[in-house]
Amino acid sequence: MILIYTIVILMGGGLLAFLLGQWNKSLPRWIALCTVSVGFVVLVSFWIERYRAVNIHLSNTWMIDYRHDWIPSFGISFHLAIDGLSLLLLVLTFFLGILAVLCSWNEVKERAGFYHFNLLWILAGISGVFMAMDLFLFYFFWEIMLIPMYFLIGIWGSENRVYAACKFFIFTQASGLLMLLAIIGLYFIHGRNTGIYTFNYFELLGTAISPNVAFWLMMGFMIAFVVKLPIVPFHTWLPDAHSEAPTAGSLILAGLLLKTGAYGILRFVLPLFPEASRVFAPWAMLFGVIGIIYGAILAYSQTDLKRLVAYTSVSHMGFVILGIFAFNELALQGVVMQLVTHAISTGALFIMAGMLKERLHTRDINQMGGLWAQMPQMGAIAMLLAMASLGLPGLGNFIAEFLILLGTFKANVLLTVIAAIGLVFSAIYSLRIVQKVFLGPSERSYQVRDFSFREIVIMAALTLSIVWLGLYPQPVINTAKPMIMKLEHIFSAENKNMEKENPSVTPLNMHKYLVNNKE
Amino acid sequence: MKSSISIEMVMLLAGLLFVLGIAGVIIRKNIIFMLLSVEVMLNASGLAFVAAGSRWAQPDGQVMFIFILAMAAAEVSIGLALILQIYHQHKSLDIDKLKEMKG
Amino acid sequence: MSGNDFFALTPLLLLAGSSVLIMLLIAINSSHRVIQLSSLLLFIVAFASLFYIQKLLPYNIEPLLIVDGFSVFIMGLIIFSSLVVNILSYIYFEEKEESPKEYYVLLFLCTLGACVLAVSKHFISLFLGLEILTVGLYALIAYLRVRHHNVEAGIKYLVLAAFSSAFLLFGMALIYLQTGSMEFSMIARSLTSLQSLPPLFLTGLGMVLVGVGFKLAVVPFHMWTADVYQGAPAPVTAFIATASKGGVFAVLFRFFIMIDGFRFKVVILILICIAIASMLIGNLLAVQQKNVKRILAYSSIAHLGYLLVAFIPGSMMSIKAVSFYLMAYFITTLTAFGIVTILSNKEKDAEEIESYKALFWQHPVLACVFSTALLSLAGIPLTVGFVGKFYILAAGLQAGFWITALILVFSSVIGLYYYLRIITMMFAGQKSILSEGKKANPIFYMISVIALSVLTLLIIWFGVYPSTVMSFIEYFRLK
Amino acid sequence: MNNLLWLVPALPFAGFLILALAGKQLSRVWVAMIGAGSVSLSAIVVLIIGISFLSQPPANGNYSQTLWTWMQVAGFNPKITLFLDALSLVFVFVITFIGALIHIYSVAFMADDKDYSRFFACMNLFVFSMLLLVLADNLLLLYLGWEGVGLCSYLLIGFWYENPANGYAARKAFIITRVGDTAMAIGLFVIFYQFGTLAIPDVLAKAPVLWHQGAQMATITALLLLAGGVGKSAQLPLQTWLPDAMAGPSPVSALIHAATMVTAGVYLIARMHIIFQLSPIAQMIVAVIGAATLFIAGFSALTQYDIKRVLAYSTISQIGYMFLALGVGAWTAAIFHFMIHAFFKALLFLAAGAVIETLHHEHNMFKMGGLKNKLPVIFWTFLIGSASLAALPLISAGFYSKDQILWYAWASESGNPLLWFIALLGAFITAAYTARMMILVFWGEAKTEIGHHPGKLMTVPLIILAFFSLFAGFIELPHNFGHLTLFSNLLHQVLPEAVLKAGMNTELQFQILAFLSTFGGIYLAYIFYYKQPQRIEKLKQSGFVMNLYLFWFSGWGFDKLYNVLIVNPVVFIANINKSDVVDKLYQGITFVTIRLYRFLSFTQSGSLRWYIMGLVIGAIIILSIQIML
Repeated sequence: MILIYTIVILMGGGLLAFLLGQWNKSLPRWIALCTVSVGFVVLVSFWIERYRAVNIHLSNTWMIDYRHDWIPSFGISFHLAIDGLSLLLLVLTFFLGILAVLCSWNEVKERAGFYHFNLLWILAGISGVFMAMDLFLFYFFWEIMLIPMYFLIGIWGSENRVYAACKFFIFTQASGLLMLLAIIGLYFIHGRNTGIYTFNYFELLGTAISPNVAFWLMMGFMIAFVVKLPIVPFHTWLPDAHSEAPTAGSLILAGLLLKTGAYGILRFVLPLFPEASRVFAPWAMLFGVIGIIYGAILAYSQTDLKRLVAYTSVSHMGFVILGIFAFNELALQGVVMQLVTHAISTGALFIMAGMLKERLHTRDINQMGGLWAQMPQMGAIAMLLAMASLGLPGLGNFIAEFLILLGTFKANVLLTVIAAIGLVFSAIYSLRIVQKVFLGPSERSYQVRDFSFREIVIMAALTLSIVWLGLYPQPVINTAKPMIMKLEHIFSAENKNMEKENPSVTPLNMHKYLVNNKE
Repeated sequence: MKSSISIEMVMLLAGLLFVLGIAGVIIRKNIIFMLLSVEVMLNASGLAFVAAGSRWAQPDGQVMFIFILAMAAAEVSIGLALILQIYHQHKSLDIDKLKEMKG
Repeated sequence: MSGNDFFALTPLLLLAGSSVLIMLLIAINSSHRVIQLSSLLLFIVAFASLFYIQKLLPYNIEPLLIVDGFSVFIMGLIIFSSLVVNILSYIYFEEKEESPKEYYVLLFLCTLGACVLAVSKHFISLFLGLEILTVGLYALIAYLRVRHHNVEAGIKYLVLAAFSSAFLLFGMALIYLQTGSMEFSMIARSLTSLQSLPPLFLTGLGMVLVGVGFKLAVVPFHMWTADVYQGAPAPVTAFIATASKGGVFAVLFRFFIMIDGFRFKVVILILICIAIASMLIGNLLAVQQKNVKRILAYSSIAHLGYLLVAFIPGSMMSIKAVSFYLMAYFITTLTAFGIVTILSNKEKDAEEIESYKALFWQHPVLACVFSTALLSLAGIPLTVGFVGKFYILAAGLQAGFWITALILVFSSVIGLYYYLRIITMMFAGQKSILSEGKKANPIFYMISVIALSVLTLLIIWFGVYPSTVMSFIEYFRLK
Repeated sequence: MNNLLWLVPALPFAGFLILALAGKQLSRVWVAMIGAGSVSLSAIVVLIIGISFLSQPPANGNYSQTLWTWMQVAGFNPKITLFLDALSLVFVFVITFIGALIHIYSVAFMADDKDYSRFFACMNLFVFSMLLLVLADNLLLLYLGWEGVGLCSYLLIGFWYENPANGYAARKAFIITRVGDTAMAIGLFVIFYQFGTLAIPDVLAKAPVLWHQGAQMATITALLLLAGGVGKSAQLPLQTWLPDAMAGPSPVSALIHAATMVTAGVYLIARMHIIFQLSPIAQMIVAVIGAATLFIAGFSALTQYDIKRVLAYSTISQIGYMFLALGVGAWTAAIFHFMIHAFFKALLFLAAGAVIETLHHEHNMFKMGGLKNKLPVIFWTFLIGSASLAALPLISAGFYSKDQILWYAWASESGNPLLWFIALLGAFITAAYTARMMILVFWGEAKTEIGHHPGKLMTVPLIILAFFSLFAGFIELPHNFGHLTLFSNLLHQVLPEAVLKAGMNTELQFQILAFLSTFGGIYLAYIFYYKQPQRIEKLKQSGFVMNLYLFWFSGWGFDKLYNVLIVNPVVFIANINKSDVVDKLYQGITFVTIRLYRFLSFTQSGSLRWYIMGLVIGAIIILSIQIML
C-alpha cells in the first residue's frame, strides 16, 4: 500500500495546492513541500529498514507487490511493485522533488497553485512509471507525466516556451504511441501463444516471439525510451525543453524524466526481448557512443548556459545506453549509478543556471564572467559540479562512468575507447562553463548576492550526495544488485553461445584477446 | 404483362440521367439550377428503383420512389427558402459568390 | 404491428411525439424557457425509456427495424447528445434569436432521424431516417438565418447532402437490382454464395459508400465539413458532429456486419484507403487552422478515420472498440462544442483561436473543461479518449492491420500539435478578450457549466476506470 | 606506525575542508596557520613513520592500512587502502617536506592576495591528492589522486582568474593531461580484465606469472599507462601545457609543476615497473621519449626570456632524464633524480618567485640583472639551485643524480650510445641555459628597481632547500667515488637493480665527459651573454638562426601543430554545428507538414462547385478501384 500512498499523496497534494492556491499565494508551496517530504521520508525509512533487515543485495524478491484488477476485460490490472532499482529511482524522485519545490520557492510568483499542481503530478507520473508492473499501467503513467510537464514548460518557461513545450510533447508522445503499438502487439502475441490475455509484466516475460517480430516490437519500446533518454538523433527536443523550462522543470527533466527512458530499457526492453536486444546491442552501443561525442561537441559550442548543460545530458546519457547494452554487471551497475549521479549533478547545474538567471536575467554565458569575485560560494559549487560532470574521481559520476566503461570494455573495446574520448570532451565543455561564468574578467559590473540560506540548503544536499556517492556508492550498488543480477543472468547464458560462433579476429571482437586470459 | 423495354435499357437511362444531373450540378453556377440538377439525379435514382422493383416484381421500388419524391419536395422547399435568404443577402444567386468560409 | 412493436419503439415514438408536443406548446405561445425545460424533460423521458425497453431485446420489427442492444446503445448516445445540445442551446439562442422555439422541434426530429438510422436494417428505413435527419439539419444549420455564414453553410450542406443522397439512392437501387431485396439480411443471403462480387453490386456498394462517406465526412467526401461546422450555430455543430454521425456509422456498421462485407478484399482496401486518407488529411488540414470550429471539424474527419481503423477488421473487438470510441467521441466532442457554445456571444461564435487567449486565468473551470476535452480528443491518458484510442489500436492490431495503426499513431501526433495550440492559447497571456459569464441567464449558464463539468468528469472517470463502461458495452454490443 | 598512516593525507584534507568551508570567516593568520600547519604536521607524521619504517623495516616491506571498501561490483572491489613502501616513502617525504616548506614560503609570498584562503585550500587539497596518489594501494585510488592533482593544478594555474590567459593555460593543462589520463583509464580496464583486480601488489605479483617476457599484452598495458605518465609529466608529445602552466603563482609552480605532480608519471612507471620490464619495447619507448623530451625542452629553455618558462622547460627536460633512466632500467637513478630535482627545482622556482615579486612581477629576464649584490640570499640560493640543475660536478647534488643517469644510459643493458649522447648533449644545454639565466638575472646592470626585500618566511625555506640541493646528493655516490648507496639500498626493496652490460666499468671517462659538457655549456653562456653579448645580435641577423630561434622559442611548434591538427578542426565543427544539424531534420518534417497543410487548405476553397467536384472525383476513384480489382 505504501506505493499507492506515494502516488495518492502526490496527486492529492497537487489538487489541494491547486484549490487552495486560489486564495493564498504561499500555501501551495508549503503543501507541496510537505507532501514531497512526507513521501521522501516514508521511502527513505522503508529503504533503510529494508537495507538493515535483509541483505538487500542478496534478496531476490520484489520488495512490495500490489495488485488490483483495473480493466479485467483486457487483463489490465493496477499492478505496482518495486525492486531495488525502482526503490532507488523513487527515492531519487522524491529527493529531487523536494529540491524542485525549494528551488522554485521564489521563482514562481504567479499561479503558484497550478504550478505546484503540475509539479506534483509530474512526480506522481514519474513515480508511477517506476512502479508500474502492468504494461498498460506503465504506458498510462508514462503519458500522465507529460501533460503537467507541458504546462510547466509552456506556462512558466522563458521566451520561446511554447515551441519548446510542443516539441517536447510531440516527440515524447509520438514515440510513446509507437510503444503503445508494441505493447498491444506483445499483448496479442502472448495471448495467442498462451490463451491468457494480460498486460501483466511478469506474465509477459519470456513470451516466445519470432525474431523478426520481436525485433520490431523491441524497436517500438526502444523508440519511446531512446527519445526520452535521449539518444542522438532523437535528442533535439531536449535542449529546447531544458533551456526554456523553469528551473524546477529543467531539474525534473534532467533528473527524472530522462531516467524513465533508461529505466524502461532496463525494465522492459532487455527482459522482454533478450534475443532482439542482443542483435541490436552493437547498434545501440554505437548510437550511445555517437551521442557521447556528438553531445559533447554540441555542448562545447553553446552559449546558452542551460542549453549547454542540456547537451551535456545528451552526452552523459550516451554512456547509459552504452552501458546497458554491454549486458554485464559492471556496466549495468555503472548505468544505475549514472542515473542517480547524473540526476544529481546535472540537476544541480540546472538549479545553478536558474539561480544565475534569477540574478542576471540572462542565460547567455558570453554576458557572464568573473562572477567568482562576488559569488565565491556559488563558484566553488559550480566548480565541484563541473568536476562531477567531467567525471572527477571521488565524485559519483566518476564511479558511474568508470564502471560503465569498465563493463563495456569487455563487450566492445573499440567503442569503449571512443567513448573514453568523450571524457576528454567532457573536460573541455565542463571547464568552459566555469571559465565563462565564474572566471575571467567581469563582463558587466554586477551587484549580485551569493547564496541565500535556502540555496545553500539545496546545494549542500546535492553536493553532499554527489560526494557520498563518489566515496561510498555501496548502498546504491547493493540495492540495485538483485535486479542487475537477474538481467545479467538472462544475458550471460546467451553470451556463451555467441562467443562460440565467432572465431575470427576483427577490431570489434578484439576484446576477446584483451580479456580472455581470465577465462 | 411483359415489358417490352429491357431492364438494362432503363438502367442505362437512369444512369444517363444521373450523370447528366451530376454534370448539371457541376456546370451550373446558379443555385436554382443546381438544385434542379440534383432533382434530376434524385429522380434518376428513383427510376432505377422502379426498374429494380419491376425486375423482382416487387412494389418496394415504387414505394421507394414515392419516398424520394417526398423527400425531394421537402428538400426543395427548404432549399428555396435558403435561396431567398441568399438573394436577400447577396443580391445574387451565383454560387461562386458564396465563399466566405474557407481554409 | 403488434403492441409489442409499439412497445419496442417507445423511444422513437416518444421523440416523434415530443416534436408534436413542442409544436403545440409553441402554438399556445409558451416562453422559450418553458419550451426549453419541457424539451429537456422530454429528452430525459426518451432516454429513460431506453432502459424501459431493455428486457425486450433484441426485437425485430420486420422488415424495417431491429431494436437490439447495439441500437439501444447508439440511441442512448444520440439522445444523450441531443439532451446535452438541448441544454446548451438555451443561452446560445436566447440572446441571438427572437423566437428560437421551433429549433427544439427540429432538434427532436433530427434526433428521431438519427435514432431511426440506429434501428434500421432496411434500405427504406435507412433512407427515411437519413432524410428525416438531413432535412431537419438543413433548417438547423441555417437557423440563424440573418447570419451570412449560417445561410452559406445551409445551402452548401443542402446541395451536397442532396447530391450525396442521390448517390446513396442510386447505389441502393443497384444493390436492390442485383440482390432483389433491400433488407440487409436478405441481401446477405443472396451474397453468401458469391465469393467475388458482381460488378453491379460493387458499383452499388461504392455509391452507397459515397453517400455514407459524405454523411460521415470522411476523405474524400469531407470538404463540406469545415464550412458547415463553422457556419452552423455551435450547438447544431455539436449535434452534427455527434448524433448525425453516430446514427450513420451505426447503420453502416450494421449493414457491413449483416452482409459480412469484411470478407471482400476490395471493399476493405477502399475502407483502408479512406481511413488512412481521413486520418492524415483531417489532421493535416487543422495544423495551422485558426478557427476553432474548423479545427474541430477537421479533427472530426480524423476521428472518423480512427473509427474506421477499428471498423475495418470487423471482429468482435471491432464492435466493442467502435462502440466505446463512439461513446468517447460523443462525450468529448459535446464537451468541446459546449465550451464553444458557452463562450459565444451575441454577435459571433467563439471560433477564433485568438479569442481563447488567457481563458484559463479568466474562466479556469471552462478552460480546464476544454483542455480535458481537447486532451481526450488527442488521446492522452486519464481521459476517455485515450482508452478509446487504445481500444481502436487493440482492435486494429489484433487483426494485424499494422499499417492503419501506424498511420493512426503518426496522424494523431500531428493532431496533438493543433490541440496543443488551442490549449497553449488558453494558458497564454494575462487578459482574456472574451466577455464575462452570461449575466443575462445566470441560472442556465450555471446549468450549462455544470452539464459540461459532469461531462468532463465522465471523460476522466471513463478514462481512469473504463471497465464499467466496457462491461456495459459488452452487454449492448452488436451480436 | 601502521595506523598513523591515514593521518598523512587526512591532515591536509582537513586543512582543505576547514579552509574551503570557513575560509572567509577566518583571519589571515589562522588561514596561514591551518594551511601551512596542516602540511607541516603531515610532514612530521611522515617523519615519524619514516623513522619507524627505516629503523624497523616491516616484515613484508610495507605498511598498509585499509580504511573502507570503496565499492564491490562483480568482483571489482577496490578498497580505500593506503600502502607505504620504500618508493612511496621517498615520494611522501618529498611531497610533505617540500610541500611544507613551500606552504611556509607562500604564507609570505601570497600575503597580499585577496584570495588567501582559497590559495591555501587548493594547496592543501593538492597535497592531499598527491599523497593519495603515491599512497594508493590500488590503481583506482591512484587514479583518484591522479585526477585530483590535475584538478588542483587546474585550480592553481588559473588562480588569478581575472586574466583569461591564465584560465586558458589552466584548461590547457587539464585537458592535455586528461588525454593521457583517459589512455591510462583504458590501461586500467585492460589490467582489470587481465588480472581481475586493480590492487597494485596483486597486479605486480601476477604479471610475471601471466605474461611472458615481451608479451603483447604487457606492451599494450605499459604503453597505455605510459600515456598517462606522459600527460602528467609533460613529456613528448603531451608536453605543451607545462610552459603555459607558469601562469600560476610561483609557489604553485614550485610545488606542483616542478617538485611533485609532474613527476607522478615517473612514480607510476616506477610503481608498475614489472609490467614495463616485461615489455622491452615499451621500456625502449619510455627511454626514447625521455631522451627526445630532454633534448627538445633543453633547446626551448635556451631561448626563453621569461624566467619561469626557462624553469618550466628545464623541468620538462629534467623529467626527460628521469624517463630516460626509467627506460634504461635505472629505476633507482630515476627516483634519485626525482628527489634531487624536487629540491633544486623547488628552490629555483621559489627563488625566481622571490625575484619576480621583488621586481614588481617582472618575468622577463632581460629586464632583470644586477641582483647579485642587492639580494644576496636569493642570489646564493639561486646559485646553488642552478649549480645543481647544471649538475656542477662534485659539489652539487644534481651532479650525482644526473651522472648516474648518464652512466646507465650508456652502460645498462637496455641503454645505448645514442641515448647517452643525447643525454650528454642535454647536460650541455642544461648548463648553458642555466648559466644564461644566472647571468641575465644576477649579473650585468640593474634594469628594474627592486621593491621590498623578501622576509624570513621566504628566505628560510630557500636556505633549507639550498642545503638539500647541495648535500642531498651525498647519500648516493658513484662506484668509483665513495660508492655510497644508501638511497638505492632503500629502494631496492621495491625496485630492481639496473642490469649493466658486460664489461662496463670505466665510469670515470663518462664522468669526465659530463664534466666537460657542463663546463662547456657554462662557458658558452658566459661568452654569449656576459663577455660578448653583441655576438647574439650578430647571430640574430641571420634568417636561419632567427627562424630556429623562433622555432625553439615556440617549443618546437607543437602548439601550432596541435592547433592546426586537432583544436581548430574540432572548434570549427563545433561552431558550424552550433544549432545542431540533426534538428534540421525535424525542422524539415515540420516544413513538409506545413507545406502539406497549405496545399490541403488550398483545396478547402469554400466553393461549393469545387466541393462537388471533389465528391465526384472521390466517387470515381472508389468506383474505379472497385471495378478494376
